[in-house]
Amino acid sequence: MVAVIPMVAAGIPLFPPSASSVSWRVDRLFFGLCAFSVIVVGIVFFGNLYFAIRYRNGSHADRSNQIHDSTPIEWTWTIITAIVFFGYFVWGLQPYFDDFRPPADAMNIYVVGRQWMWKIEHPDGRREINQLHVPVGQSIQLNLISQDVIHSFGVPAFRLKRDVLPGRYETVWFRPTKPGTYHLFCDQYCGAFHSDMAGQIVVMDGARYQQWLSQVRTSTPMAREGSELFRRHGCVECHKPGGRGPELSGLPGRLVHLSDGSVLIADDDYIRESILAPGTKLVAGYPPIMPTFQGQLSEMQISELIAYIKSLGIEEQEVRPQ
Amino acid sequence: MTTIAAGARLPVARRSVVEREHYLNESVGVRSWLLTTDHKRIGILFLIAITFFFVAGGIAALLMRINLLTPNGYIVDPETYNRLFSMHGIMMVWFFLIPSIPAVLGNFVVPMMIGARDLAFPRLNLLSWYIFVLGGLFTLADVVMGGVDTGWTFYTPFSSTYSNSAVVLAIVGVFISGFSSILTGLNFIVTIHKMRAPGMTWFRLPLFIWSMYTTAVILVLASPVIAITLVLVALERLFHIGIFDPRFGGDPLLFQHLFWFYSHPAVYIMVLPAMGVVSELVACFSRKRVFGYKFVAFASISIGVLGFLVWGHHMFVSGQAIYASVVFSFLSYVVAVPSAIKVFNWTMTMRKGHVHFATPMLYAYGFIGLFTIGGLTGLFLAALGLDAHVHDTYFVIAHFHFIMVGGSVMAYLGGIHYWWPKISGKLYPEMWGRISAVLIFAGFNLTFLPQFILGYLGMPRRFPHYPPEFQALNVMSTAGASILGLGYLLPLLYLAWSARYAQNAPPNPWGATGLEWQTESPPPTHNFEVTPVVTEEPYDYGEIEGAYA
Amino acid sequence: MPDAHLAQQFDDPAQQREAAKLGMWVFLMSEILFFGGMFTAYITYRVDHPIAWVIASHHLDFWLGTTDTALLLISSLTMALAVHSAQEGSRWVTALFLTLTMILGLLFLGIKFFEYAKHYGEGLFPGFNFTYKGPYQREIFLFMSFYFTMTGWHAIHMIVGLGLLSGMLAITLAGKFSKAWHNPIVITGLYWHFVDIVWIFLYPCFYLVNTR
Amino acid sequence: MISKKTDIWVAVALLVLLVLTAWLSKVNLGAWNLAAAMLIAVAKALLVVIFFMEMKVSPRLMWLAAAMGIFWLGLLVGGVLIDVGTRVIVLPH
Repeated sequence: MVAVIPMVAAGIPLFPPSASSVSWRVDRLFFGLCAFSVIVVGIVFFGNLYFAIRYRNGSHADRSNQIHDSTPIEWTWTIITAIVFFGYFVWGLQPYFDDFRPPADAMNIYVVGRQWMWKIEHPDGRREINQLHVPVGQSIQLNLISQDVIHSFGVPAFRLKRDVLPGRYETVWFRPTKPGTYHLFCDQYCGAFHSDMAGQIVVMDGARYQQWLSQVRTSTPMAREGSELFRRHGCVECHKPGGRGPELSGLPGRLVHLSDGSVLIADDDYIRESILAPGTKLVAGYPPIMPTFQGQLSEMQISELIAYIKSLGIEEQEVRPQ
Repeated sequence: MTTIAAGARLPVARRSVVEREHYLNESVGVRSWLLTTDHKRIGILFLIAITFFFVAGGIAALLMRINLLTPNGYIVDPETYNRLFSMHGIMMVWFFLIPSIPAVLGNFVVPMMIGARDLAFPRLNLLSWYIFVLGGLFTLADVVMGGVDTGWTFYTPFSSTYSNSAVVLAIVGVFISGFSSILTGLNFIVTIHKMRAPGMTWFRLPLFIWSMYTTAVILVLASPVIAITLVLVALERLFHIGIFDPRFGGDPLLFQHLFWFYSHPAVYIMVLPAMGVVSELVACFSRKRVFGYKFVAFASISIGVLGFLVWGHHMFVSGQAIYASVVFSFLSYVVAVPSAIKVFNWTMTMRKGHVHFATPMLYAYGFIGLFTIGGLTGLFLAALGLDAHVHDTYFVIAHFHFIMVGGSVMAYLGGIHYWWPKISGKLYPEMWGRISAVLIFAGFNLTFLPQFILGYLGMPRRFPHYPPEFQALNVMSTAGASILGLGYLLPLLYLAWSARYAQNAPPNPWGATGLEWQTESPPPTHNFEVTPVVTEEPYDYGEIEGAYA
Repeated sequence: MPDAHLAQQFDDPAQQREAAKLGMWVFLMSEILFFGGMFTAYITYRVDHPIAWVIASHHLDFWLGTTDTALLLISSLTMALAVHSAQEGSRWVTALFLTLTMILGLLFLGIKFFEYAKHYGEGLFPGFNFTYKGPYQREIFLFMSFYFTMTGWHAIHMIVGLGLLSGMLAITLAGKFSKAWHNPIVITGLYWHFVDIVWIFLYPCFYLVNTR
Repeated sequence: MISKKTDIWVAVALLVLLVLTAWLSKVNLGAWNLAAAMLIAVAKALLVVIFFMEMKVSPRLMWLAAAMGIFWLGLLVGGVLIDVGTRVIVLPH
């Protein structure tokens, strides 16, 4: 185990942060089961090793009165195992029941999971995407529902996980105890960008939370969502300064020279058409490598992308999720 | 009965005998193989078929592990990665693990162990192989048509409505292979009930037969449920009949109930035969009767029955009612007890025995060690509070790979090496066998131990991209996977080599008890010249000083 | 001269007959679970939508369902009598009862496909022609999906059964069966009775849904 | 062996049960309708199994096979009902 020390020093995490009111109880149960496992593996390992060495073929150990059956021995280790297992079963119940009974003072937050994005809505109507800002010490009740397939709202730091079902609300609660930024994962496989559905839970102490509440200007939500889609679907890889795709900032209303020599003024329909069928009106001087997004983007998403592209031209210092 | 020591120090007695007629050379040519009704030949046909799928599934696994070298995917984009893990799952579960021990070793050895000339329905046995191959062809067709991206679990509503990959082809492949399982199970149940040699009472049966009987019962009772469930998903995809569709008031959990009602007993279909093989190996290589024969036998039966009561532990966090989760959690702890009993009994068997460290015994040790860890981590997942944290993370991946790869595949390889002299009539090179066993054990641990840590850190399963801080552990796991891949390649090579060039094997190279060792290696087509009569207890090694190895 | 029909792996005809019957019973075990999966889904939805199920059930023709059940019960009788006469070795009586069983089976399927056509016409065929607009539209869609799936699979099993019966009829007419060797008919009989039992449970589940 | 006469009587009993269950479904017995329909269906199934499938004269093994099939179906339905039956559904408003 000597190799572990440099690993830890090199910043390889070995244990998740413990940041919710329940997490220390789950960790205690985890270490309790680890202790039991070490004991059993120890018994089995050293038992096998000892018998293997002592009674290896050719050794002159005493092999008189071999016993083949011993009902008392069998029943003792059966009953002991059963009792210990029952103990761990009961111990396992307690953290689970905590999850199911949210305290009365919990702040209700609605989470809508949809293919490859978490839409989170605060009680005061503020909406966030893949981000949840919460004050430390405040109990939060999450009402989870999905718009399409089954997702799963998982926050390892809070030892929290609950599947998000289409057509039915699931409620789970947690109380963050340590400020910081923690991973939010989608834990139930939900399609192509299942792993991109990750986000952050930002736990802030009272003062910073109030400051966050006042300071953040809710930008035009459509553009905000559009920027998210722009990043998620990989448009940013090509359509960035010096990228393989044409520059998009300030595109609406600009003259565009097409590869077939014709010229047109870029408007919403042109943007929409080149998202769905990129080959039809190709910009001169660019290879036809853009994939079609037919069927991957809903109408609303396309209009959000268009709103985002429009907002690109006007104010550069848009507040983007980091 | 003199036992000739196997391994390098054997006095070379290359018999220049006129080739004795046995099941391999009795009739030659492709037709004789493709139309055989001999359970031994069908076992070999299954061996060839599942080895192909093992290699294919293994390649998919290696590609996945290479892709996880860097946080943002190293060689494949997310869609391809999703198809890789789906194919890895489907091929390994249905086309390698489930048929591995029952259809290969079971087909070959069960009739010989109980003194029968063949299985009860030989033609059904051949039909089972053809159905398996047909199902395999559909799965390969699915790969050609772009693969399926729903994972081997086919969760609805993603698989039935939102996935736009070749889901129906994959479902047809698995549906067809389900009937191959039912036919094999049916054959074993009837053979073990009706065709035992005179004197072979139930408590004189080798423990391998007990576990094969339990597995056969599970195969027959569980496979039809997955067949109908997948048919409903296919109907939903093709005709939108709304059974699993939440928009029509469909219950999203209903699929999970029907799926896991099959899939948890399926994991016992994979591990019970492995336990049977290990009981044989431990008894033979300790030259001693298995400790607590009746307890081990009834432990198999109780695992088979209790295995059907625990499927809800896959759905603790998926919105199952609290009361149901408590019941399933309790039953999951109850089903763990018989497995613990078996491990203790194997350990006690070695006490006061003559332990030999031949390759099969190394695989048995590997099984006992890794299965114990796998079983114990199952207790973590069965604890309700803990499952909320580790469900659907790499902790689960490490848990079931410890039991499937560390347990079933190790025991399968142990069984293949143990019965290889009987199957091929040749002795495999002992040194290479031990090297590959140790290599597989080392590679396996390096691959899956880091995944326990990753799992508790919260890294979800089926993630092509992951946060950067998990990279180091993933690199270690990929390193282990490459060693494991190499380790699996070795037996493929030297066993194939041995089938042609190695020394001829005597009837009983290991000095084992059991009817299959009382006939020639390789055995004649009808297994026994005269049906043996069984008079004494199984594993009666008595006080013979093991002159072997 | 060993019995011509005794397979080489068996020791005597009794063992072969018992093995064949046990084999069929084990196969029927798996068939119980196969239909069991659908019944479980049916029960789940009946627990979820009790009232809708009652209303949806009124769209099915009660009298056609009852006559179907009667036909299948009588076909079970003729099948049992066919097995008996096969055991007694009388060739023509067996052929007669086998034919009767097949006729009753075909009648059953005739009524069933007539019902399917009727529901298709009424626009109650989910997936193909579902134009029903009215209360509980979603639940009726589900009920009809179950109706077509479960009775459809039952019909497929009936068709397989008719295939087996025609095979048995051919062998009987060719005089191959005798008092000593008639296993295949017994096995076909077991299969046919099982298909009848599945219908015995399908009938109340779909046609007799009247209260919670 | 089960005689042909018994078979015919069993068939008559089955038809009587069919008429009974058909008639009972028209009578409003409240929750008992479901129970009655199921009981009669089980009775008909048992008649077919015991007499037509000659379970009466078959060895215990066949009984075990049939009983295991039904018992496992009970496990499946029972397990699912533990969840479905005790679920508190919060429907989206």
